[in-house]
Amino acid sequence: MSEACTSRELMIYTISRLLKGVRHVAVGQSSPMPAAGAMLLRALNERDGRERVQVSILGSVKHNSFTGGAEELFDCAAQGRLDAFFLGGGQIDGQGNVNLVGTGDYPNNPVRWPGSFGSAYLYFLVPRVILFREEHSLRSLVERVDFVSAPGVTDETVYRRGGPHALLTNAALFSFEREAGRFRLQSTHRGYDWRDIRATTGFAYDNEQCEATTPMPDETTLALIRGRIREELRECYPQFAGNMPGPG
Amino acid sequence: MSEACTSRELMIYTISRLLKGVRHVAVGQSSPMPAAGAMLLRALNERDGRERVQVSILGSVKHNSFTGGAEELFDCAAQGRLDAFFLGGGQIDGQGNVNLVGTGDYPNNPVRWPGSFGSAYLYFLVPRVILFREEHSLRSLVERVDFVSAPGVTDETVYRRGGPHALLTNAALFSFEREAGRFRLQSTHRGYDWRDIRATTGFAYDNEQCEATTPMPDETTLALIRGRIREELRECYPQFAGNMPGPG
Amino acid sequence: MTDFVTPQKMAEMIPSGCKLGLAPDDYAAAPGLVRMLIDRRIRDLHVVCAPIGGMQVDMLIGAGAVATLETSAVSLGEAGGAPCFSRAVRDGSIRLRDATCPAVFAGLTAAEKGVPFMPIRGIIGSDVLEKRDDWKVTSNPFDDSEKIVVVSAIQPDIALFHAPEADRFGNVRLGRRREVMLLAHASKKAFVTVERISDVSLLEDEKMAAGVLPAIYVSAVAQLKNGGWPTGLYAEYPRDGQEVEKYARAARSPEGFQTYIQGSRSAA
Amino acid sequence: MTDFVTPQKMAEMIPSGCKLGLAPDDYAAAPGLVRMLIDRRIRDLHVVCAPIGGMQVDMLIGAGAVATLETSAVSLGEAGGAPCFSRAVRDGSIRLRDATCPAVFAGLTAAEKGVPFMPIRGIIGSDVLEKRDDWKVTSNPFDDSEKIVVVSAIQPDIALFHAPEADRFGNVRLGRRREVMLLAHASKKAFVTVERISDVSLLEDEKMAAGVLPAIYVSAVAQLKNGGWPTGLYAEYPRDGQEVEKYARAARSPEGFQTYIQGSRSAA
Repeated sequence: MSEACTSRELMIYTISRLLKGVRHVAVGQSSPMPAAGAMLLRALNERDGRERVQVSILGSVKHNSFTGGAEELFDCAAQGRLDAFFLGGGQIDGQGNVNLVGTGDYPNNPVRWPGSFGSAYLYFLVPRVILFREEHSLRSLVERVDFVSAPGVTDETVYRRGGPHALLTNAALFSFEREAGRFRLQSTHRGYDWRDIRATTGFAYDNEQCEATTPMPDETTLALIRGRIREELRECYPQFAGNMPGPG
Repeated sequence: MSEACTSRELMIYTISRLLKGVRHVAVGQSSPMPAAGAMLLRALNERDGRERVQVSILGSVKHNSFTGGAEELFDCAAQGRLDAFFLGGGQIDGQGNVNLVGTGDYPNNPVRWPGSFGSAYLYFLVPRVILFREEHSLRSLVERVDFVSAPGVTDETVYRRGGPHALLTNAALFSFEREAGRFRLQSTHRGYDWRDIRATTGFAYDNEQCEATTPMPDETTLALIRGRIREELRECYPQFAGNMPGPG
Repeated sequence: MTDFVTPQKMAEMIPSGCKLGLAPDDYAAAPGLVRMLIDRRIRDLHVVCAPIGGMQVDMLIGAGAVATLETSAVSLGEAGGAPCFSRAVRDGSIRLRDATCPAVFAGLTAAEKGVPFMPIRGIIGSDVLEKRDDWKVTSNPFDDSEKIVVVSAIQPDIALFHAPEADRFGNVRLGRRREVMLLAHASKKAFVTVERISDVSLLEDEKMAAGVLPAIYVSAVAQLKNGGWPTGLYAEYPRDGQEVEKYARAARSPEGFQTYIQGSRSAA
Repeated sequence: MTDFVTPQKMAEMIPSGCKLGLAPDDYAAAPGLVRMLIDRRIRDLHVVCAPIGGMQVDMLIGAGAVATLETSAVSLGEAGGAPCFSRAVRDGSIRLRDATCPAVFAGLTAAEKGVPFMPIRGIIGSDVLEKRDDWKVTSNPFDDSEKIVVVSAIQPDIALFHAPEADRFGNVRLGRRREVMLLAHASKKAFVTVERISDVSLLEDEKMAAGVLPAIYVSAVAQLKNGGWPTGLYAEYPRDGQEVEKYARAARSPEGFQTYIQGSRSAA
């Protein structure tokens, strides 16, 4: 019997489930778990003879289908050739707004994060944007972000075909309802119930008293994560891969 | 004693003179004489230890400093990295307007030429545009072109740093006076005098009674044209090169 | 994602009425494939030349396959003017959208970047601008005193071209012919005929990868050896000038054109 | 056209007050060269990150060399946030022009194409837009009902980056890192440090040429072996994660930063 599924492994598996059906998924800088989730979907589809998934990892030499430089990702999204992408966020609010810049007042934010990266663009053009934030707390999931790097919803004078699809943390999974502009609790991870989520989420959302539990990977999927996926991650995320459970 | 300088060789030599001082000259499709003139300047500068001339021949593999596709020529011009270019024209008029589309009324022109190529753009952005038209006649050099592919002059609401520099035919050389928006006769080629030019030019120009004769290439320059330049031309213009005088 | 098909099948996959983007002569649709399109009596094409056309375009026009032609020029190069094109212009049998090369690139770049328009310098004062209802003069939003042209995005349904090499994953090597890459990025689909198909991924060699069109843009690949004949294939083999001359002479009359097309079919 | 110089000379050729364009981390200015800029007390730089910055940018900020920073992000990757950057933001000692990656590319593309602005989708509703006076919301000239952002051209005075290889003619191989090509096209000059200098022209091999920046854009080349240390060089060698971690820890305090810069000088 192998070591039990870790919280990170559950998130990696959940990401692979959220990506089901995509043909092309891209993963930005500094995103080892989203990268692992995309790689896992690719591996599972290969194993099960389902459709081929194109995975484009920014910063990778091996897992990179682009040849036109970093701008190709954005062009590709604009052309409708990219189905899914990930955004993090120091703060995420109940309207799906994302803050990657910092807390407090701009420009002299007392806490400053790296910056908005491509969020203000990709959020409009990629159909399935998965919000990913490990920390589930009143600090990270707020009523209203201090700075909008990328807005969750937009009026009809602006071209938009993309936006938030789901929000995944280390405690729960939400879906995003675009019409309503609100999140809906889908499931809580093992070890958490709906009260924990309510107590640690700073914004209002639907289906508060959700009783569903996030599905866990089976043994063979877990073995895939600990074997092939861990190896594939090493190129771009040697430290992260080194800290994962796995052989050797 | 070698064969006397042909009319084409005189034009090639004259082009090299008109290009003096340029660092980068590009030559469009179907332009063997401009290509030869640019190559000649490059060869003469090499011989005499003068500044290196970058020659970019569109359609060439060997004489091509671009790596970004056909659009790089236009970008390069817009960036100010291109000093000289050539335009032909089924019709050229006294204001420097160029017609590469056809005679009579558009769109069903009774005589249709290939089209405007990049003229409507490069004429604005390349400082030294040399108009080149072998045929010197009332048909080609007209008072007013039937269709303006590219205008010779522009008002100050439009960005323009380029424009006509000279007009070279098989009979004469004109300069263009940008302030006045008019041509000025500079010299007539051997075998023509100013009366011939006046009688075969459809537009008004300055210095009508010009007595200067277009300088001829010396023997060593002629040998360079018939040797190295003819060889360099073969790649893109095998027929033209084959019809030039030269060894073998 | 990329289908590997026969040239015949590829010709069948191009429907009448579509917007067809063609690369310049020495990377353009394989003339043999163009002949297949003519054989199946394709009609009502909106041909976009990126940015100029040659013998392939002239053949399509001669065969009555073209409704609209968007181009900066059509020419047979050293063999002179394009005879079917000139005739169609006189007859008014095609709808013309004359352009200038960088404006075609700007329109394709707009499609590549997913924006509805691109600004472009120059052009103002040209009659080309007067004839285009999809180009406009506007002012620079950061300097009202400057007039500037904007052109609409150009998104072909299908980009069709001939290239040296694909791999079995659908990646296609274009080398430094970046305008062909631009055309493929801008188009909904790319159909590519190639000289050869490599078993090894063309992306494996990092030095070469920059010149490779990734498979995500390539809908179909067909192998067609010497497919560039007679117009040539850049950096691979030159044009067959005599054959293009022969075409130019024949196509001076509609009858001559028909005879050429029928007579040369077997050679294709 | 291209000058071949020592890294020291190249550092001297970059004046205080210039607009300096930097490629991302794994192709960015060689950290050793950045240290030479710091040693000669360069000041008042307007740094443009194309489109994000890493340790190099953090070092320049820490040394007080940066007046204005235009970027989509500054990060040390796996080593976390950029400490000198965060401190300078809090102190208000740099003027910030926050951006989003594709808007930086759009601004560089405008400069590459010689137009004053470029349209770009998205961004509306982002506070990034609110803070930029060189971006505007306008309407699509072909459809008044659509609002769209336009960004100004970005033309750095000097693009500075580290690449695997140049040839003795001044051509530089960038491979598929096309955003570095864009940065060089958009900038007035490009200064490049390289691992090695080839005697054979990099344009000779047609398969490789697509990934080569032609010498016409390259003002100066300096050889600097292992110049990418410790941030790495794409497709050549990885980052030295321990060293970047060491920097990240040291730079948490201004004193620690000074000690790191002085202590590591000999290693460069």
